[in-house]
Amino acid sequence: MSEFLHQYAFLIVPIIKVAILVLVVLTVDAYLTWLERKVIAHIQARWGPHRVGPHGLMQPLADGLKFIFKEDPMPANVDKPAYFIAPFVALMLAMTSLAVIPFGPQKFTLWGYESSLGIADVNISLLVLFAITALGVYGVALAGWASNNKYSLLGGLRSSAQMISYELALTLSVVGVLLIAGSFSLREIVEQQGTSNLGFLSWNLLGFGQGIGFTQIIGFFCFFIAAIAETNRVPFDLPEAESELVAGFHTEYASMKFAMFFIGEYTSMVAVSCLATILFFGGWLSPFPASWTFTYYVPSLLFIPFGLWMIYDGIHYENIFGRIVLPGIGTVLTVVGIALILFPPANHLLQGLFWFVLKVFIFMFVYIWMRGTLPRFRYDQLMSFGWKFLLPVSIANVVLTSAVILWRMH
Amino acid sequence: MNASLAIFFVLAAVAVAAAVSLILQRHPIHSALSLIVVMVALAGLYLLMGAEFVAAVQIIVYGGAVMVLFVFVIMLLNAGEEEHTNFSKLAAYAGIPMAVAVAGLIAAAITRSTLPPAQDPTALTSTKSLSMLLFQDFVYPFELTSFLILVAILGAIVLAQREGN
Amino acid sequence: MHPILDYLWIIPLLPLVGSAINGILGWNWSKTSINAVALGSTGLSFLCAIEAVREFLDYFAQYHQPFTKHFVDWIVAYKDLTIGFDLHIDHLTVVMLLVVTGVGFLIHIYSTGYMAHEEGYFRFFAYMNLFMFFMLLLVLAANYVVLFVGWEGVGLCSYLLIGFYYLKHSAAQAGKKAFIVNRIGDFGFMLGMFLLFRTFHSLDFHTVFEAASQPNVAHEGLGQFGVLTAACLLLFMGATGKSAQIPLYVWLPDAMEGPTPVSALIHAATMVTAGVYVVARSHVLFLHSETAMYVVAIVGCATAFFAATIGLVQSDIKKVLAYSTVSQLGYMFLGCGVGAFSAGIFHLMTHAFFKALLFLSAGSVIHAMGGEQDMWQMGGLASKIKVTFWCMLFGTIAIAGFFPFAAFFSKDAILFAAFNSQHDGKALYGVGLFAAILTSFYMFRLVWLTFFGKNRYDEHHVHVHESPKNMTVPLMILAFLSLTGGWFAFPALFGGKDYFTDFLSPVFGSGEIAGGEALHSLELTLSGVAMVAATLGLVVAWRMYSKDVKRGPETGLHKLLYNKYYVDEIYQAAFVGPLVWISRNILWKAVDEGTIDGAVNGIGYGVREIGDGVRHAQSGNTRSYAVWVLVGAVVVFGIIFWPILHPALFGGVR
Amino acid sequence: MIPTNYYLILSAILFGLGMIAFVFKRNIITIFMAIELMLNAVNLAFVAFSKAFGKSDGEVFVLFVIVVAAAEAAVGLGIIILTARNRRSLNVERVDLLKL
Repeated sequence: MSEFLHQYAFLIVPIIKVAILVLVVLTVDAYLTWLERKVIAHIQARWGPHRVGPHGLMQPLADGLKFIFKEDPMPANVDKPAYFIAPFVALMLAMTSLAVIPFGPQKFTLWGYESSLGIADVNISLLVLFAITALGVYGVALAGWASNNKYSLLGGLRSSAQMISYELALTLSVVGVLLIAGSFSLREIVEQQGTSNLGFLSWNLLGFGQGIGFTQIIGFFCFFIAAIAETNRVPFDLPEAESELVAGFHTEYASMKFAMFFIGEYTSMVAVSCLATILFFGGWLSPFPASWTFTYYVPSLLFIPFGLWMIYDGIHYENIFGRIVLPGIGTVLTVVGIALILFPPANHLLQGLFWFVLKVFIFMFVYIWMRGTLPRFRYDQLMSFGWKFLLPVSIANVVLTSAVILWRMH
Repeated sequence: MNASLAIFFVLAAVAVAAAVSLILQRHPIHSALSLIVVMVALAGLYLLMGAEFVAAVQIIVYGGAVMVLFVFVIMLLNAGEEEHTNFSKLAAYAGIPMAVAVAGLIAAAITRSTLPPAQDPTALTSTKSLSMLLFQDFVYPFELTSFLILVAILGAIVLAQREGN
Repeated sequence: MHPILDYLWIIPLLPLVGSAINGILGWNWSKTSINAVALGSTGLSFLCAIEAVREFLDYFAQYHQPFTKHFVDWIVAYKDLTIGFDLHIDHLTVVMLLVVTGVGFLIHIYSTGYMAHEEGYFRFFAYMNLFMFFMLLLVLAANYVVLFVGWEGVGLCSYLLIGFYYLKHSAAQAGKKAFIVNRIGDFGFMLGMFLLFRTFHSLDFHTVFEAASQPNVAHEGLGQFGVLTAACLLLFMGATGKSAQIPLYVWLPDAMEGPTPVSALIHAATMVTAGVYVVARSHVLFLHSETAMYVVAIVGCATAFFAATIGLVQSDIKKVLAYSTVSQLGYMFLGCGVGAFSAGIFHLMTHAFFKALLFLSAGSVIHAMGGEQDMWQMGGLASKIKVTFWCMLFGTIAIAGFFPFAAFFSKDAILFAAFNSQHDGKALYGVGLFAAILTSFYMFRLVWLTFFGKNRYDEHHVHVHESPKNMTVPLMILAFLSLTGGWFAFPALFGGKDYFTDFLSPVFGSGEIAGGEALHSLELTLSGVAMVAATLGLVVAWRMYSKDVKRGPETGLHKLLYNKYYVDEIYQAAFVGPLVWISRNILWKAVDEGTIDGAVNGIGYGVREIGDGVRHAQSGNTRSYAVWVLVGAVVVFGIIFWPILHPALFGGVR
Repeated sequence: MIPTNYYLILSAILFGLGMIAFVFKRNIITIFMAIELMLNAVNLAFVAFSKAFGKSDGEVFVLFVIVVAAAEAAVGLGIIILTARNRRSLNVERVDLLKL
């Protein structure tokens, strides 16, 4: 048995990792929808979902069930192959894009097969990521074209145009980081940001303390805006602008296919957030200098109170969820917090993941926050902004960075 | 029959099949999709050969830009099924045989020729060395291509804008 | 130190420059400035000529050889064909040089008066200067090619000047006629040159004459003729063209359409004597071929007589002079033909003087009569235009050959030489003498018709007036010259030596037929006979024309003569007509339109038809283009991969 | 360890298919795609050669080819749009006036 494992570890381990990742990502996506609705509701002074389970925590489950059990109609005169493929393309590419993202510093060996946190650790991971995002447009475009519907077609057209336009800015905005890191490998990029003992100051965003580093704050803004546009989120969600195009490219989609688009969108949001974290915010690096050992307890200091609050909050509810689930989770969190304090190795193991997740979470929150706040662009504004502002600025950033690097090198 | 050979054959089969479907599909967008598949398969082959940068560029530029342009234009013109006219008798009768003949000639020439076997295809071409080559030995062609692109942009703009504005 | 000799090209160049300036810039200049340029250039070249002559005599005294200078290589074509732009001076050239520049200068002066009221004043002088340039080139040339350039050039100028009144149809025709007739002669001249080159592999006078003096060349090759005979006859053919001898004289009378100074300069004094000059220049060759000499003599003699007879009855004053020119040229050739080259040149010089004088006087008469040329419309002018009358009289006496005027000596020398020549000398002499009688007759007829008797013109329309000074002064000078021009030979009469012959002896030297001092009693006799003949002509003319005469009806011989023996008509019928017919029907219709145009148009049609056929290949259908590309690709790959393919293609596949 | 010839044969096949598509299809856009297909085949050959001879020049050439293809696509599609506007048809056989 075990020698079998050892022999085929190069297959088994990645499969396991993929399974875990998919599971986690799907859950995260589901609860992102919940989070989004909650946050926006509160921004708009509403309650948001709170019927299904405490704080409506069961809402994503309910939605999922609904998606699964809804009828899946095939509209007349659609281009069947394209119509069928499109959602898969969208979801698959979004998922794939996560495959090259390293979630943590650690490498661990399982059955004699060494692997890292993250599915694949290729040394041109960034290029691969861009390749995948480049293909991402097809999902939307095909869906819009295939469903043989004016609104969808317009949505598809818009999205393809928009994606082509902003992809340039997206790619160019990270060139600065590449120049500093001198590598396409995300892992190396992160590690290079941690070289000096300055904490968050040495992240690419600010770029202090690195040999040839230079602040990439311009690059970051270009990247973030372009990324939002790539993921068709507010304020760039013209492909699915409800007010103009009903639901844009996925007007004709229902049930699971629609869900795929949905999940795909959130997944790409996650991916982009991860990317932003890695490129500009030091990935899994803690914002504090490594010398400040006490900051190792920040996770537990977050977990323990949160867990206790959950236990306390849970007992208000007379139903099973309130009585059991919430307190249970609360207890687990508390215990983990305490455990981290007691067992430093475990703490050490968890640090990177913790900071990474935290940063990504913040990005997601910003996404939602923006959706809650910003109005939608007009189409021509979108285009002219992309071509006449974003692209030149990112190019200027590239020139500036390379100039500084050249100057620093000599 | 080691793994890389298997992968090669799979990818090659995919590429050829997609190319054939490009021919057989009646609707341009299906042809476009087939072509995208071909390109992805080729990118896979490049990876197999260890030319990872080329593979990435292949997908980014071809898959992500050129083909998107194609799809975009197809949508814009709302191109329908192509009609099978045969105004050119020459093309109707001599076309495909000629193409086959050319391909046959090339293939025959290849089978006849003796090339050095690929030296350790898994050896990655480091992006650094590639860029060294590109920016030192081939810098003038590189600049020329940039100029070419500029011209192409202007041309495209001039062509595509409607009369009047 | 010979400043001018070293830059001999300055002499011809000056008139060329003058011509260029006048021709290019002169179109809106005042007459004075045009005169300044034209006269300045010719006058300067006259002075240079005199200086050159002085220097040459000095040079000759030192080296006893003619002066030849090579300036630039002009044609270096074939391994032994190298022709330089070489100029050459010897005593013959000296004579020609002085005559050309001197007489030319005088006539230029005269023209300023004569042409004063003409259109295209600058054009006239540009042509005249150009003519001077070519004439000087002709006489200074040191090889046949440069000479030929001058030869053609004077032909061109003569054409231009004959056709000076190009709006006048007859003038234009006359110009064409002159040019074409000259072409025939030039054709012969060129053939002669080619033959000489083929024989001697050079065209330089010096080389050719050196080689020709070798005894062996005289009778080589070319059938029963010697090469030299053929060459000489061909050259002489050119001479007959240029110097208006039978059978090519027909252009000269028509050439009188040009302005009178032109007739004087070109068609009397200088150009027409070029033929004589060439014959004299090539005397070395001619002396080797008795046939050629004989032909020259015969032709000259015949022309002298023939033209004189025609001259008898012409009514146009200039026509009379024209025919007299032809006849005098005949005398010159007669002289050359019988071997008295110096006599021929001598007559050439004197003739240049008195014929120029006669023409200019005639021009003055015409000027006075306001353009009238018909002698029957004149008469009684002697009292009205005295200067012209006297000059004309001088000229007439001179040409008639009365003692002691120029022609007396020159013509005498020729006749004497003829008399002494072995080949039918007496016959030649007789004809020449008779021609002399006719000469004096028609000249005095001219005088009487023009100046005596009651005037036959309309007083009210014609205001007879003497010509201005710038015309009369050259007349007087020429009159003086035609009186004294012959006196070089004065002593010869009294047993002394003939200075002119003596002067030319370095050139002709032993070539001269030594009639010689031994027989000078005979010479005296002959001179006396000549005097008698001249007087006879005078008397007859006086008897016939002194009392006022009506223009009689033309009948019989008179009619024949008046119509110039119908030579023009005969030529028209014999040569021109057939030529035109051939040109129109064969060359034009068949060759040009049929063959050449046919070929051109045929190519055009062919191309269009082919294009029409191929056009369908370019259907504009992209797919067919693609297939064509593929066809090309198949071919190219087939060729490229052939080495490694052919086993595969021929079942070699294993 | 894959023989270079395999790649070359594959590239030849793809090229041939591209040519067939070029002469067989009528839709301008599809024909354009056929050209792209041929370019890809050539790229494959380039990379294969560069690997066979162990020099990266071939890959650089591939990059150039890709760039040129992109430029060509931009202009070509512009032309196609214009033609389609004026001719109301994408069938090459209907666009045979040798002018827009």
